[in-house]
Amino acid sequence: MLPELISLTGIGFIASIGLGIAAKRLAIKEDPRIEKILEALPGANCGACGYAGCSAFARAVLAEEAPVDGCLAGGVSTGLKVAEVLGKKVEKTERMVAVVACQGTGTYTRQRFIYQGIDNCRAAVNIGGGSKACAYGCLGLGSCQQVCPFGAITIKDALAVIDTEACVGCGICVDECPRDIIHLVPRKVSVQVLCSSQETGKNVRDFCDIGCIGCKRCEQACPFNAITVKNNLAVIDPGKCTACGICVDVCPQQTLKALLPITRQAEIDPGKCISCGKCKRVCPFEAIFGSKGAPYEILTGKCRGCGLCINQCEADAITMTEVL
Amino acid sequence: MILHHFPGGIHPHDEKELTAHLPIEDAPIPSRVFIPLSQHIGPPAEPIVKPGDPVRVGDKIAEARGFVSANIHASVTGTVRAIRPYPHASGRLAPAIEIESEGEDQVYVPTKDRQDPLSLPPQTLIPFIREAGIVGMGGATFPTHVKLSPPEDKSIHTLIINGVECEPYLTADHRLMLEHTRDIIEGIMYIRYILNASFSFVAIEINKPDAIRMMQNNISDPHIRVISLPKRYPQGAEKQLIKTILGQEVPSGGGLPMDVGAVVQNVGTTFAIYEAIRWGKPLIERITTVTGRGIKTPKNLRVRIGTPVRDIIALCGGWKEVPGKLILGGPMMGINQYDDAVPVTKGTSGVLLLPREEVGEYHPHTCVRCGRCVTVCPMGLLPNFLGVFSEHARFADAERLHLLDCIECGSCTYVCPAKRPLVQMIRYAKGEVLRRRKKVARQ
Amino acid sequence: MKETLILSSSPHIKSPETIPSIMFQVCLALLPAVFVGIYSFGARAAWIILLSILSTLFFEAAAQKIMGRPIAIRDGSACVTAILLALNLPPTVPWWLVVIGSFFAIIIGKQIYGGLGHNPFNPALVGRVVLLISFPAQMTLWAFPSHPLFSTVTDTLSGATPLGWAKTHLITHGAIPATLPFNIQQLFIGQTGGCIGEISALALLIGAGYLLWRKIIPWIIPVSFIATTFFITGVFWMINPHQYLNPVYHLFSGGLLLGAFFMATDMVTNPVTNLGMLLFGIGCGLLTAVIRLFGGYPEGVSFAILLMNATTPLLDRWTRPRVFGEVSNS
Amino acid sequence: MAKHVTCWSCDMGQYFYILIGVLLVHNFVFSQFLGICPFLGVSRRLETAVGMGMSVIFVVVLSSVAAFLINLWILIPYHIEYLKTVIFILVIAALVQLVEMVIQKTSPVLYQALGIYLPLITTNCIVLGVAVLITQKGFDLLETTIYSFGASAGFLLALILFSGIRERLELADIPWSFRGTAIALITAGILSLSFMGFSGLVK
Repeated sequence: MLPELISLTGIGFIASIGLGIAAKRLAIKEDPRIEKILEALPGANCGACGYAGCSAFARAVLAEEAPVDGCLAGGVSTGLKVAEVLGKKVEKTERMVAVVACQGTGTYTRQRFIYQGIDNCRAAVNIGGGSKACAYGCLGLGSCQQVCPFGAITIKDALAVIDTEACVGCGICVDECPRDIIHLVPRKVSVQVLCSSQETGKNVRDFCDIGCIGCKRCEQACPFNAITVKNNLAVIDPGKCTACGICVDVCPQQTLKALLPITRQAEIDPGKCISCGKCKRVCPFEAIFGSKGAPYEILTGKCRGCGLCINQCEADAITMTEVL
Repeated sequence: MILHHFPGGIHPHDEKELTAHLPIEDAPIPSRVFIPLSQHIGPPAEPIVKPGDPVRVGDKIAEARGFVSANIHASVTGTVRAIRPYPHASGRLAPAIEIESEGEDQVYVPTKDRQDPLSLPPQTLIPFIREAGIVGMGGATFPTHVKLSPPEDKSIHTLIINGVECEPYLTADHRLMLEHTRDIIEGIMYIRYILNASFSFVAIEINKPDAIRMMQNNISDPHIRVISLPKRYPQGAEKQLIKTILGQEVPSGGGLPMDVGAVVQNVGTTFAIYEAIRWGKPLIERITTVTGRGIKTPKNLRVRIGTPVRDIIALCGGWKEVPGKLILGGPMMGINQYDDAVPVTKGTSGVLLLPREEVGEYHPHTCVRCGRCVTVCPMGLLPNFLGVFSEHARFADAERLHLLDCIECGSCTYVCPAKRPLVQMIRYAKGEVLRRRKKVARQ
Repeated sequence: MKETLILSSSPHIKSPETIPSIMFQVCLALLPAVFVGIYSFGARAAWIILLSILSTLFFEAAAQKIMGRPIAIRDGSACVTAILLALNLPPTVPWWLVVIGSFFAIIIGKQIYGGLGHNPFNPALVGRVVLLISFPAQMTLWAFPSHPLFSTVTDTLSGATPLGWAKTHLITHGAIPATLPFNIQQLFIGQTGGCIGEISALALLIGAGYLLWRKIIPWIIPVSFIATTFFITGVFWMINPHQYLNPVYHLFSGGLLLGAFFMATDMVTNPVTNLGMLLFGIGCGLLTAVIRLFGGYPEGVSFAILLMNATTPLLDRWTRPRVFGEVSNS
Repeated sequence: MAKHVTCWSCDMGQYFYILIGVLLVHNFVFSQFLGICPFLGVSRRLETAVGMGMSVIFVVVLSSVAAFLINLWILIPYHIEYLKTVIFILVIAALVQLVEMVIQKTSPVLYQALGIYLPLITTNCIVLGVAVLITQKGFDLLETTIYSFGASAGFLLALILFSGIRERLELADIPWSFRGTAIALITAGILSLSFMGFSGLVK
């Protein structure tokens, strides 16, 4: 019994002393918080933050080179977690989403030649400027799809389509697109011009069935003056747009599309309503009904939350609510 | 003379019998020319005419902008109609000067007659070349006056006149050497004089024995030697040509021929230099070979710069078969076009029409690692790995394999049994590497 | 409307050589060996080769179908694998062995890696080695050639290959036999026991000559492979001719020629650089000689090539050719 | 069991056989199937594979020698061989800790590359396997050193070969269901088959 005890404890003792000395002599300081930050990050190593992977970003955050909410993939929640590790506060960042400003699928847009080469937009654009007849259109060979770390992009009928749910707004595709037709926009209800062509309307009609022809109907129809046509292309001022969707209805080419389903709706407080009827007159969607003498009401199915009625109401009886 | 050996190379069928025996014909003056402002490496020239201006053939209509740039001259007499974006050989729209010509019969009348340019100081000859807007006419379109003004610290001992014309199908240089032998030799004397080069070589591939004979018979100067080179593509590439003749390799990673004391000039450029110095003639026309099995009657033509290819095709009888590819330049390095409105430029050595049946097939396979591309690469690269790395966006790995040294000669793609578009993959990877570098530099 | 043109990156002309044309020519070059095999071993050999081709094509098509990829059995690579596998089997093997072999060759050896071009190991050899290790009894049941064409093999005996015979003798008697059962001439034309395709050196050399002439295979690998084996076996033969076989005997017996010309040269699994190929060949030769001379197996070609297949990525990495202009001349 | 050999060349031959035997014929990874975990884990890149292999060589040789000495001086004299496993593991664990600290101090790059695999050496069965085998086979000190070096060099060889193939597989179009460890195991299987060609090389 004794030899066993002595040998086991003896060897253990010697080893522990050796290791203890080594630990002292060879000690390396590493911030334990790096590990904690790494845990908070999504770990996709997408590089959207501008650093080589999550680990590098964690180090940069610690060194105060990168903001705590610098992780675009993780969004606000990750930023909060990282801030918690460091005991900092985080300013709220707006969640972005990528939009392809082109709808020129193979069905809608013609080809000007037969392309033989690799499936890569950046390579293809150097061969005769790309085979799509529109010099502004999506080449549809999937360079953005290949670089998207979140699998949010698919190519359908020679057109890049972004899954708004999967997209985190990292912007890698924006950088990759040789046509520069992918944009980052705030992730909220808005109307987008899904065309980038600056060709004249006649030319656009020649090669594309769905492109902006610069007809200015949207410009005239917009009650908020949010749309201007520049270089034969409609441009929406996001500050003015209320996503009412009137322009979407008037566009003859179906170029304008709403980004997300409408989530806002007006509500009339029957107690405050003075029954003046101004709101009903201004509503472009006939979503308000009622007659003088009684409080007006909103037709839930028709209201698009444009907010025109709010400005008209003298009694402050109308408010916007989020419906989900 | 001992010839040195460059690695790799291929032996495609040279197809020159279509046009090699045909004398150069003058193409008729087109009704309209579209002269691109960008016909050279470097920034486009600055137009100095406006719509409505009358111009005479040989008038300067656009001025070089920046150091590496070249003047542009009117190739016909007529009226400037517009300066507007027009199809360009690069495949995109690029600004061009549109001139409506008046009259069919327009001959360029020499403005100068310098009987003995060699009596002038050598440096005074360079402005004549710059004024004439001469660029490398083998296809590289590098402004010639820049190439002939090496920095002080580089001494040039060897001038190589490139009459190799290793691209299949093309015979423009071949015909030029046969029909303007004395003029080219005169041009060689001028260039040699400018560079103060001790040795001059005229390099011609063995498949042009008549041109070799013609040159040999007409050269009296013992310092100019005609060298017949074995037939191997890309024998006419600058670096490979220097290696073959001098045995020296232009350094990898951005080295230039002048680093080994050599300057290479194409015979077409040499002829243009002769005309510029002797007669003061600007570069308004060039010899181009219209060939391929897609054209009815192949020809060697002297065409005015800016002539739409459409006119040239019509002149040669039009398409013979179902159109496949329309290529400006040779089949190995030429750029193909989707629009036959594109005009001839200073670098258009050929107009090649290939029928659909020759080029319609495109079924690339994954790399089977046969190694044929490695064997034929004249730069000693590993194109198979470069291609695979490009496919997988592993650009740093590709760069480590000397991606940027690729001269895009196309030998690898020619031999690939899997029919992989290796040149395109490599070119794409190159672009990405440079883009990333720029991005890093910006940060 | 004009006719639409085709646009691609340069170059615009391509050599006529394609993967199917290469594979077809390899099959063509194997025909002499196939004929000798059928001539020597009768209808059974023909049946094995046919079965191998059928089952290989079936597995290839089935795998591609299951993976949802285009069915590419027409590229001929499966056919080459099938013939090579069959030529590497003894003429006595039962039919199910052939099917198992082709399953491992195509599915495990190739399709699982993504198909032609991605497999790190020669598929035919994967199939053969699996069979050799899993079914040693069936894989070493040899037959002497019984010449009447299209007869069925009846007389089978164990250890009838020249190399196997010598090795058995060496183990039991401590020396190789003084008189060998076959002379060099018999080995050369194929009057010997062995796998269907390996018996006739002449037939293999005819096929190899064709491939070398058409530049389908590089000469470096077979030459360095054979030369190394010849050299090493020669050295040991000179040291002790009682214990080690004559190098010429080594050269013409067993699968050396078949392996060196047709399997080590499988382009997917060997290096792409010249130096790499040289080292690859030398490595194959060295391992073959070591296994033949000292190992437990009488024949080492298959193992040697498979082992060297494993080194291919490293050889490619370490033997990059000098890039033009890389060495500073100053 | 001590050996009494006088012939120098026979001696060398003996050592050579031990080395070749454990390096190729009885390669720990390919024919004894030990150390598969780090073999699969650290063979993605050639550089890390070499680093891992080298540290394994270091640890194995060191721990085998230590095990040999402990066996000779402590376990045998006191007849406590049955404690072999426990004591060897103790020694190995301590040694690996030491190596880890040394690497972390001397080569941060290597440390980053090896990452979580360094502690894995502790549980690398090769280390304990070699230590146990040398006591079973009755090697002397020199034989122990050679055997342990051969065993770990065989591990390095396997890692290097395998990492080369895996770097290539990374660019291969492998069917979705076989990516990663699946294809690695299949490849290892084929490699193992080819290593069987060495069988019989050393009796």
